[in-house]
Order: sequence, then structure tokens, then C-alpha cells
Amino acid sequence: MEFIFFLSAAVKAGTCLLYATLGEIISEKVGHLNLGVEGMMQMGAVIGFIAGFTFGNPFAAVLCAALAGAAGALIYALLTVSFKANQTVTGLTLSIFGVGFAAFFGKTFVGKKVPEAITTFFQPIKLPFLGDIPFIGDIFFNQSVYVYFSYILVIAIYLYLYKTKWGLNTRMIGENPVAADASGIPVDKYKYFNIVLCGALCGLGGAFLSLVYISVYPVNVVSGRGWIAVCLVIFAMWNPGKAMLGAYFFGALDIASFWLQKYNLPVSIYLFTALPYLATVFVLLFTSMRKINNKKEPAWLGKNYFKEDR
Amino acid sequence: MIHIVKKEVSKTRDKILIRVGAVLAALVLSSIIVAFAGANPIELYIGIFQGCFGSIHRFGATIEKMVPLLVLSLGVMVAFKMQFWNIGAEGQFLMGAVGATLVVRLLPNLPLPIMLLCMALLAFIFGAVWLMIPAFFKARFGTNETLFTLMLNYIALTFVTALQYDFWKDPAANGMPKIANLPGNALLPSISGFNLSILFTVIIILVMYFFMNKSKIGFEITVLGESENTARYIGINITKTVIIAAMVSGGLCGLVGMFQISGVSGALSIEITGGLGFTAIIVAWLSGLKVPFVVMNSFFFAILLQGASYIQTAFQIPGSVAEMVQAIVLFFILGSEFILQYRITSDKKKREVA
Amino acid sequence: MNNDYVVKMKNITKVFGKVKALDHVEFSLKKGEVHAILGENGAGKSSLMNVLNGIYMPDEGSVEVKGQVVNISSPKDALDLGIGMLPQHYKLVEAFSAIENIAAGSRRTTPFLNKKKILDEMGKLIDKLGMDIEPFKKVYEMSVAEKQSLEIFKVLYRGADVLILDEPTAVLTPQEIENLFGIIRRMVSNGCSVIIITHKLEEVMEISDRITIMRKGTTIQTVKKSETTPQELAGMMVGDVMELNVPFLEVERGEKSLEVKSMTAIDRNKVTILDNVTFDLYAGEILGVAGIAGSGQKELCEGIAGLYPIKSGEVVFEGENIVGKTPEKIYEMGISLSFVPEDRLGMGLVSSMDIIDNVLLKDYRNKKGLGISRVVSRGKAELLVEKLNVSTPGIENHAVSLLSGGNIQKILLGREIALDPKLMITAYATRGLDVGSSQIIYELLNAQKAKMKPIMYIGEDLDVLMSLCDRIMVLCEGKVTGIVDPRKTSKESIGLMMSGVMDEGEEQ
Amino acid sequence: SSGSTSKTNAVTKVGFLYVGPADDGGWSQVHDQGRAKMVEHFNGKVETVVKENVAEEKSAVVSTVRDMVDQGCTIIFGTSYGFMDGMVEAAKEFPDVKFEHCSGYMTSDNLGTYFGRIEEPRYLSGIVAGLTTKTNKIAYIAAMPIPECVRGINAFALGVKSVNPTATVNVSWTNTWYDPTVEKAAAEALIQQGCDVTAQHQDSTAVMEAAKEAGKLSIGYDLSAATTMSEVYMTAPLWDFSGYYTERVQAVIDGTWKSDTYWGGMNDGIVSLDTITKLAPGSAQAQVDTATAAIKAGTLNVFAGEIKDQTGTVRVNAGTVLTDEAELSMDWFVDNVVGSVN
Ligand SMILES: Nc1ncnc2c1ncn2[C@@H]1O[C@H](COP(=O)(O)OP(=O)(O)OP(=O)(O)O)[C@@H](O)[C@H]1O
Ligand SMILES: Nc1ncnc2c1ncn2[C@@H]1O[C@H](COP(=O)(O)OP(=O)(O)OP(=O)(O)O)[C@@H](O)[C@H]1O
Ligand SMILES: [Mg+2]
Ligand SMILES: [Mg+2]
Repeated sequence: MEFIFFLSAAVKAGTCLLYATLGEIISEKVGHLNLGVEGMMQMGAVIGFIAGFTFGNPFAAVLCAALAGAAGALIYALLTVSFKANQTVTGLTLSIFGVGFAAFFGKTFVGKKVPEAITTFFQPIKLPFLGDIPFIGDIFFNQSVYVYFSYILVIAIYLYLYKTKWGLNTRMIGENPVAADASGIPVDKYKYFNIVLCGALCGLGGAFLSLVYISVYPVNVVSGRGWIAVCLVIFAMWNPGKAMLGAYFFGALDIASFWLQKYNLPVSIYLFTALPYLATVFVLLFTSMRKINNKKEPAWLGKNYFKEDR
Repeated sequence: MIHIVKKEVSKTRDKILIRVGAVLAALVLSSIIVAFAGANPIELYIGIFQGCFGSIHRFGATIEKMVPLLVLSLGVMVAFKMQFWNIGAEGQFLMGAVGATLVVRLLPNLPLPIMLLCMALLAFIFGAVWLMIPAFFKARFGTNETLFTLMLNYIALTFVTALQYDFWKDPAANGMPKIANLPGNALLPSISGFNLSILFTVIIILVMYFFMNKSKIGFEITVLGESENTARYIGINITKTVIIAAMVSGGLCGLVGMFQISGVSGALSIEITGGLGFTAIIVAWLSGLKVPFVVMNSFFFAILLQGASYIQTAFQIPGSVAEMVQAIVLFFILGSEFILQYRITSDKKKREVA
Repeated sequence: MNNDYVVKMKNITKVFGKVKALDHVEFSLKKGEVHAILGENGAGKSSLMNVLNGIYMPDEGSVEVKGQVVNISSPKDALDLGIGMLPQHYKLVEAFSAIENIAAGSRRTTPFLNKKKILDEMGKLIDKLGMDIEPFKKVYEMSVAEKQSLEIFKVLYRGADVLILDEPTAVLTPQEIENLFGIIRRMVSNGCSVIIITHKLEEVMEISDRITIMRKGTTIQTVKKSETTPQELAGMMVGDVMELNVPFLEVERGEKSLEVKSMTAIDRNKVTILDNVTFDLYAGEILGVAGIAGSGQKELCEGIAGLYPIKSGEVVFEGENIVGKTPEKIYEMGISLSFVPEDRLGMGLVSSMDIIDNVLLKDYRNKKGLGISRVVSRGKAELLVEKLNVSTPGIENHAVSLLSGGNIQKILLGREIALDPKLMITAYATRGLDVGSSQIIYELLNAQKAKMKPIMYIGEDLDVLMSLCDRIMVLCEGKVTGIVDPRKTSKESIGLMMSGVMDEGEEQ
Repeated sequence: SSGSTSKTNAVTKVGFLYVGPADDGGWSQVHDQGRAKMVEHFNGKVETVVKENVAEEKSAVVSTVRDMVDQGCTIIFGTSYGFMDGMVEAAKEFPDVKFEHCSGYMTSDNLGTYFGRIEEPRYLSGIVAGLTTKTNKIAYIAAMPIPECVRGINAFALGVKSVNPTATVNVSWTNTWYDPTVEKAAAEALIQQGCDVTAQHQDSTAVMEAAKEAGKLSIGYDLSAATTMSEVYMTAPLWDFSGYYTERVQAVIDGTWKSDTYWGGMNDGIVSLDTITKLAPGSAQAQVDTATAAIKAGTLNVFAGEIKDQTGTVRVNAGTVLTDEAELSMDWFVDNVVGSVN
């Protein structure tokens, strides 16, 4: 029973990662390595909380969080897509910005509680039918609507990327913008769309932390989870389904120490924390050594596209 | 119809004007935010300035913040010059500090000069190896180095966490998860707040200037970065050059780990990097991978860092303001690069030449 | 009458800088024909087709498609008019399958990908054209021919009925070429019209209905295939007027210096790119190498310089076989390669470096120790700029990529000559240069010849080759089709050898 | 909050280093309240310079101190155990400035330590928890296995034991003083493992939030959460540093400051137990009152023998009490604690 609770907690802990990872996947699929995930999550977390605190309305909170993340992404898109600035440097700067932004605007809200209306709204709800499935029901279907929405997102993003023409065009841009351009795909429009959507999802991921995961607003609520999401994208091999599993795996390791402490394990609990990163490196090496093209990073990842080049 | 086309070249004067303009525009925008938050922007900027130059100790603090950033940026620059996107400075920094600490743990009784030398050496090696791993895989299998080095940052961080909270936890610290302070014979001597790493840094700047501009290997790295074909054509051993560049790049970042624990922190901990490894990437990039500009920009960033810390104590203004100002300045500079490299034209003919 | 023509291009002029790529060109394409365009390198074939495909905007002239005067400003416009071009560099996504490449960006793709519908449509077209496309095969698993088929298919799937093929056969094996021609014939029988650019006369004779010959930016003539012969075509292609005055220097030829025996090499696509190449080179002579683009010239140069893997054969230089030696070793033996690839700066020079550093590229190892010194290189660079009259704002802190093509070439060639090599290989030395600059280069080469240096000169312009060189070796598809004395041969016969129609024994 | 840089001779400047934000709802807020009352007391004659979120790392502490001295501070309070190395170093660098380190044990001529016997109210809160638990499993979320925390856990466990010998205190370490996400995750884990009362040595209210979500009850820490956490809050051991700060700053003004090791108890007012709420079992108030009286009278010492540790070894013999030295280096748990000190 305890193990089921652990897994259920892992799903919860992994949900903020899942949102951000899904976002980063669609950004990377269009060729943009956005290292500003941490910053966008911070912006979403703080604005989501402020909106929630001020309006006491869960929808307003979530909407504002998404908009805040999207605004951060828009800065990034403007600089990298239109102004051709270096993606790595712009992303890092966005992270610095987001962390400063959150610390600055969140300062007066530290220690404040999430309004009752929001806490109640995001309370775990056991789904009728699905929640009764043994094990699975307790792990996945006795969660907050915020978690349920992430399930829908996984499916929606999978469908978007692999089953619609927009997703096909998106992936084509990430693989070869020259070819996409030649095929008449409006490259920049797609880039903006995907990058901004990525920002909105990162904002939602951050707000999950400040609205659902905890209920008192702390300093630096995201505290590095954005970077984990960037790693997760590789671990998931740019696949939304695997991102879900990965997020829960990383989430489980985030909380594992509290569940394992009482067992007095012979191995250091702190080595567990390295596991996801080691696994990620393994994935990265494996795919590049075996030249598994369709599981590798998009071919143009990190490179800007300038029509006039070549 | 309007088009964006590449500019041939910008005059140095234009470059300076546009960058200065970008910084000013950023400061104006920042002022609005600061004022909106109820602080006086002018007072704030003066405060930042005072915080860096107001007294000898504040200036010392500025330099103390500049040293690691500068050496890290120089390290990152070497790899970037080869078009090898090392964003793992953070990890190499940490691993260097681990190497230096290892020396002290294994041979605690070495006399000071030898101790420092061994620490520096092992720090360099640890940092170098931490970058040579991805360099090897990049050269051999084309593994994406940006993602790999990013990942190695976190492996280094979790490794140091395990050391700090478990394997190397100081039994004398009464349960406090910390690694024992370095003994006196492992600390960089210092004179009124300025420690010996400043001297080393000056030497490193000179050596790196020579390395990048006047040495054979530096020249080969540059050629390789510009065109692998040309490098092959003039007979450069590509694998060897990649490995050497990774060694110097990672090694310098590792060396910073030693400077930081031996000169500033006094002990290895997960906090020593303070995110400088990432800031260094920005500095190296904005400096156009040129040593003199790296020195200049490191100083500029150190001012922002020290200023941020000072306004917090002196004006009780949150340090996050300075962080935001820093990011806004960077956004504007990044955006202004566009004006330097491209121009917008409505001439259709231009398209066809490219 | 007008309705017979799907495309009519009138009076097209296009100027690049000082180069008049197209000079009042007339061209027309009839419905249902295969129209070949023939001409030397640089004649303007690709430029003309780029105008038709909306990549270039003409400075003058008009284009009519299906009776309407149109303004084609992008490949998309062209496609909307039913004109599709097979790009020279394939624009396919390696990680995608054929079907994904076809569907992406296509107007016919529904919001939700309906693979079955696309497959059905593909199937119909595949049957009609007799093509061999596996819809789910990934591009990275495909051969060059398969990629080419896919590109053609992609264009046709988007509804093109005018297809432009720019040198499609250059990368194919004979069987694959046959296959391609089969597809072209079936396309035509389905009502499509095809424009094909090729340098190979026998292909022209096999596939085309009409032929347009271009030379130096103008159309010479359009003829019906049935009314002409390969000999006549070759004649029209190269022309017979000597326009340049390239000095031939009489020098008594010296010792044998380089001996290449049965050199064979294979490229990445497993195509034999050099096939049993055998020749000698003597001190005090300039050996010209003629051939259409991509006949193995690049690989021959790089093979000798140790930059391209040789599968079999020997390269004997001063009595020693240098096959398998590193480029560094070969360079130390005194073989210098000055190569001007198509993009001018790919090899030999670093585009972002200034003149001094580019001179230093070949100098920096000469100094002992770890450091480099720019003192010597600076001197050399100054001398070079002065002697060759390079126009540049400065030799320092001014990237060579910012110079004009002629000046870049002067630097490259001047640097190699200054090294006083024992053997010089120069490729496309005067590509894109004006008459004056070219003259300087020829004089530089002749001066080296007078010093009894062996020189290999790879060139494009037959007139130049014929007046400058002592002997000309003709390459076609990696084979030597002849080594001739230009003063005893006609341009036409060299043209035929280049096209592979005629094969000549050595020094007839 | 705005400070001023004006330098009038009459004004004494006092520096404070906090480990978290000043309004964390916990430890740093306790000190900040003490600071504010002290400033009010001196009515304009004292100004303070505060730095929040100082890292528990030597260089961070030293450079903050340098900035404060630069601002003219003549006495500086470091309010977290982890500042110790930095405080020692800074005291050496500025021999003319007075330093006070909370909860540490290193002293010098210009470095004193101060702390309170929080174990006394902790023991009392243990009585409340012991009476409350139905599952006989109490969760205790604590920051770091340092003597300060271990002491608190043991005192709490002894309080539990005094009323409910079968209940256990289940400890989870977070390795952080202040990180609500981590604290909450740790609390959730223990609650899922069957604990029905939570206690904490953490600086945020996240543990109580977890209890609230699971419908359990809580013992707080540092500050009263009677209004903010009314659904779960029963009581809490509280701090009040205002008296101490006022006294020490006065000493600096008077020129009588001397390095000292201060360790006050419930009698001194620096520590106390909050009013017990209605959520606690009815019998709790009376039992706590009795114990409080005994402590204040000196008849009840929290660490009076006989005390056995987890292995059954007797650590304090019957009839004796633990020495202050032993308390300051405590690294063992009493026998009703589940968990390990490592
Ligand atoms: N974009 C351009 N910019 C400058 N010059 C150009 C450009 N495109 C073509 N030219 C020049 O125009 C002339 C005609 O070139 P074009 O590519 O049309 O020749 P071609 O007949 O296709 O030759 P090839 O057989 O080598 O393909 C050449 O001198 C070439 O250098
Ligand atoms: N195909 C091309 N693509 C891109 N840039 C080109 C191209 N052709 C020329 N340029 C650029 O245009 C400018 C003019 O070049 P161009 O070679 O036409 O000069 P030029 O006046 O003919 O000089 P020269 O007589 O030395 O060749 C140069 O800066 C050159 O780099
Ligand atoms: Mg062409
Ligand atoms: Mg020219």
C-alpha cells in the first residue's frame, strides 16, 4: 500500500517536470534549444501565485501563469528567431531573468498561503470508474485536475506532433528548415508558435509548484527543476509518451529519499539523485553511437535559420 | 517586400556606439521596473557603483568575484573557438574543486607551496577530464556536446552532493552536512583581502593571450573551428587538436574550482559555483571570444554581481533587482548584435547574390 | 499556335556584379516535349532555370507560362504555375520517411494526417510513372538515386507539369540513368513537359526532342534532335572564336617529376569517381586537365595531396610512392595544392581570417617552439599584395571573405607560389576573374614554368587551356579519355572527349 | 523596508544575517520580530542592516559581514548554525566589531553565542502529541542531524513517552532549513506511513499544510500558527529573541559588551509553549500545565535519567541529568525515536 502511495506521490512530484518537458520538446522539435526553461517556470510560478492570491480564482491563476511563461518565451523567440541571437546565450539569460523576476515580484508574497478556493479546486479527485482500477487507479486517477490536464496534454502533444500536418511541418523545420522553407512552410511563424507554446507550458509547470504542490509561497519555488526538464527531454528522446514516464521517474527520485530513509540502505541515498542524469547520458551516447536518427535530437537543434545563408 | 540581409562589416565605432546604446536603453527600461517597484533607480545605479568602488574592501570584493568568472570565461572561450559548445563549465568547476580537495584528503601534511601546486594540478586534470569525455565522444561519434556537457554539470553536482552529505561529510561538524574546511597549508595566502589567485589570474590572462593569438596550437584550434576542410588541408591532426582544446578549456574551469575553495570558500560545497559557470558562457560569447574583451566583460559582470550584493545590505533593495537588470542588459545587447550583422532592405535583387 | 508552348522566356538578362550571366536569352518549351539545355560550365544554364523557378529575378525580359505573362518571385509561385525544379542539393529530411517528406508543406495534406489517403494518391502516381518509392523507408537509408526519385516525386505530387532537371544524371549509375529516362518518358506521355540540363551528348541524343545550346550567357541556337549530330552540338557548344590572348611560353621540357599509375577512387555513394587514371608530369610543363564539372578533377587533386582516399594505384613523386602519406608529409615534400572550390573559400583559405593569417596557414610550422610569429608572414603578405596588385583595405584585421573573388584567388595562388613548391596543382585558378586578373595569374604560372616547375592546371575554359598548356588531359566520368597536344587538336574533338563520345589515344 | 546610510554618532548600527527570507513564517521571522521590537525599544537610536537568504557557507557569511561593517555596524548577529565558520573568520578579521552567533559553540573575545533551551517547550509539545496520536506514530520533520535538532527530537520524544510510552517518533531529515516543497514531500511520506500527528524542526508551514491535506494534526515551531493553520495547529514551541537583542545592543551602547555563551530557558522568556488550541485532547492542558510548573520550578529537567538510547544503552543514569556539554554534542536518539542520526 505504501508503495502505491509512493508512486502516487511520484506522479505528483513529476507533474511540474512533465509540463516543462512537454514544452521543451515542442520547442526543440522546431530546432530551438531553449535553456530558459528554469526562468519561464519561475515566471509562471510567481505570476500564477500572485494572480491566484489576488483573484482567488484557479482559472485566472493558471491562465496568468501560462501567459507569464509565454511572455518569457516571446522574448526568447524575438531574439533567436527574428534577431538571430545565439540560442544558448539567450536561453541562459532568460533563466537569469526569470529567477530575478520571480524573486523580485514574489518577495512580498513569500509565506502567503494559496487561497482556499484554489486549494479546494486542485484537491485530488478520485475519478469515477478509472479511479477504481486496482493500483493504477490509486496511482494515476486519484490526483488533482492539474495532473489530469497533463495526461490530456501528453496525448494532445503526441497527436499534434505525429498525427497532424502542423506537427509534421514543425518536425520538418527542426530537422531541416531549408527543406521546410522550400516546401512552402512559413518557418518563422511555426517557430514563434512552438516556442511561445513551450513558454506557456513551462509557466504551467511552474505554477503547479506554487499553486498545487505546496500551498505556502516560498523563495525560489522552482529551484532547479527547469534544468531537470531540459535533461528529461533527452532522456525521453523527444517523445511525449516517454517524457511522461521520465517525469515520473525523475519525480520519484526527487522524493525517494524520504521514503527510503527508514530502510537504512547500504548505498548512499545521494547517489540515487545521480541516476536520472546517468541514464540520460546513456541515452544520449547510445543514440549517437548507434546513429539512431529518428531518436536523436532534431538535426538543426540549436542552429538558427537564416534564409539568406548558403 | 522587406528582407533581412547580412551586413558585410560594421565599423568599430558603430559597434561601440550600438552596444553602448543597447546598455543605455536597457538601463532606461530597468529604471521603469525599479521605479515601479518603489525604488529610486538613480540611487540604485549609484549604489551599484559605490558597492564596487566605494572602498578598498568593496573593490577587493569586486575583484574576488571577477577572478573565477574571468578564468571560467577564458576556459569556455577556448572550446567555443573550436565551435565546440561547452556549456559544462559549471561541472568542470565543481570537479576541479573535488580534485583539489582530494589532494588535501590524501596528503594532508604537504608543505604549503607543494600542496597548492598539487591542488592546482589535480584541479586542472579533473576539470580537463570532465570535458575530454564529451570531446572524445563528439570527435568519435558526433555526440551532441551541448547536451552532453549540460548533463555532466548535473552529474558533477549530484556527485558533490553525495560527497558533502555522505562520503566526505565532516565528522567534526556535529552532524552539519559539510565537508571539512581546508587546513592552513592548503589555503591561498592573501594580503588584505586580495588572495594569490589574482596573481595567477594575471598570469593566466597573459598565457591565454599567447595561447589564443601567438601559439601554434591556438592557431590550429582557430583554423579547425573555422573550417575542418582547411584544417585537414594544412595537415592539422584533428583529434589531437580537439582533445588539447578540451583539456585547456576544461582544465582552466577546473582550476577555478581550486581557486574558489582554496582562496575564497575554504571548503568544497555544492554552493561554490554560484552559477558562474553559466554566466561565463555569456561573457565569453559577448566578448567575441577575444581575450581582452573577456577581461573587460568579466569586470563588467563582476560589478553587477558585487553591486547586487551591496545594494542588498546598503539599501535593503533585493538583489533580484540587479539580477533582472543584468538580464535586461543582456537581452538588449543580444538584440543589438542583429543590427551589427544584418540590415533590413526592400531591395529584391540583394537576395539573389547570397 | 501559342498554346503549344507551356513556357516562353523572352529577352532574359541577368547580371551578377560584373558577370552577365544571361544576356538577352530566348527560350521556349513546348507541351509534352523533353528539352535539353547544353553548354559549357558557366554558360548560364542554371541561371536561366533559376529565373524560371523564381529563385532569381531577371533584370530584363518576360516570362510567359501557358499563354499568360507571369511574375515568378519564389519557388512557391513557380509551383503554383505547375513548374517544379529538382534542386541540385536535395532538400529532404534525413530522419523522415518518404511519405513524411512528401506530405510536409504540401497543400494537399489534410490537418489530420491521413496516411491512407496519401498512400492511395502516391500509389496512383507511382503506377503511372513506374517509379520505385518505398513510402516508409527513411531518407537516411536511401541511395542517391532513390533520393532523386523522391525529390522528383515530391514535385510531381504537388501538381507540377513542367519539370526542370539540373544535371540529374551526374550522380547516377548507367542503370539508374536508364531508369530515370524511363520515368521522364512516362511523364511526357502523361502530358508533362521536361527541361533537362546535362553535359553528356549521348544522353541528349537519347532523351531529348529539342536542344537549346548556350554559350557565355546567350542562346546560340535551338535545334531539333532529329536534325543534328553530336559533332555539330559540340561545335556549337564550345564555339570557335579565340577570344583571349593567353601567352604560351616555349620551354624545353625537363625530367619526369610525377607519375600517376592506375589511380582509382570511390566516393561516399560507392560510385567510382576516379577510374584507372594514368599520366606523367614533367618539369617545365603545364599539364591542363579538362572535363565537365564533377568528372573527378577535385578528387584527382585531393588524391595527390593526400586528402582523398585512394583505393588503388600509385602516385610516384621524385621516385617515391606517396599514396598513404599524411597531407602534412606530402606538403613537406614540396607538393602544393591551390584549390579554388565552388564556394571559393572552402579549402586553402580561412574566410574569417585576414591576409596575414592566411599566409601564416602555410608558414606557422616553420618556426621552432610553441609560438607563432607573424613577422615573416606579414612581410610575405605585404609583398604579395604589392606584387599581385591585390586591392584590399589592409592585410590585418580584414577578413579575406570580404574581398572580391579575384583578389581572394590572387592571395591563394600567390601564397602557394611564394612557398616555392616542387609541384604545383592549381584548380579553377581564374574562376570568376576578370581579364586583367586572369592575365596576372597566367603570367605567374608561366613564370613558374620558366623556373622548370611541373604544373597541373585544372581549368574550365577550353580556350585558356588550349593556349596556356603544353598538354591537355581530358577526364570524363573519372576516366582519362585523352591526353592531347592542344596545338595539334581541335576544340571540337576535346569537347567530344569531355562528353565521352570520343576517346583518343595519347598524343595522336 | 528602507535603511539609511546617514551616519550620526548617536545611532548604533546592528547587522543581522538570516538564513531564509525575513518573512518565512518561521525561524528568520522569529529573529526579525525580535529585531523589530529591539529597534522600537531604542526609538531611533539603533538602526539595523539585514541580509536575508545568506548561504551557510564561509565566504558568503564573511562577505556579508564585510558589507555590514562597511555600513558601520558595530554588532552583528548571525542567526543560523551553519554560519559558524564564517562568523569565526569574520570575528578574526574585524576584532573591533562584536559578533553574536545563535546556536553555535565557537567563541572568542569578540564572538559570543546565544541560544535558548527550546527543549523545554519541545518536551511540553511532546506531551500534547503523545496524548493526541491514535496510531501511536508521530511524524517529526527535521532539517539536519546536528545536535540542535537531535536535542529537540529527543526532548519531544521524552515528552511523548511521559504520557504515551508506546508511541514512536518517526524522523525524516530534509537537509534544508527552509524549502517548503521538500518539507511537504517529507511530511507526506511519513503521513502515508501511518503517522497522524506531525511535529517539525523546519522554518516553513509546509509540514502543517501536508497534515491539513491529509486530515491530521500538527505541532508547529518558531511562531504561532493558531490563526493561519487553525485546521491542524495544536501548539508550538516558540521563540522570542527581543529581550536578548535589546540587552546585548544596550551593552554595546554602554560599552559593557563581553563575549558570552548565553543559554536561556522558559524562565527567561526566550522560549515558551504557545497556547494550546481546542484541537488538542482535553487532558493536554492540565498535564502541560503541571509539567510547565515543574520546569519553571526546576524540579523537572527534560534530560533527567534514566534515558536509554535506541540500542538500549543507558545514556543518562537514573538520578542524574545530562550535562550541557553532552547536550551540545548530542548524536543519539532516545529509544522511542525511529530513524537514525547520520
Ligand atoms: N548568385 C550568383 N551570384 C553571382 N554570380 C552568379 C550567381 N549565379 C550564377 N552566377 C554566375 O553566372 C554565370 C552563369 O552561371 P550558371 O550557374 O548559370 O552556369 P551553368 O551554365 O549552370 O554552369 P555549370 O555547367 O557549371 O552548372 C557564372 O559566371 C556564375 O559565376
Ligand atoms: N556568388 C556569390 N555569392 C555571394 N557573394 C558574392 C558572390 N559573388 C560575389 N560576391 C560578393 O560580391 C562582391 C563583389 O564580388 P565580385 O567577385 O563580383 O567582385 P569583382 O568586382 O568582380 O572583383 P574581381 O574582379 O576581383 O572578381 C564581393 O564582396 C563578393 O564576395
Ligand atoms: Mg549549373
Ligand atoms: Mg568577379
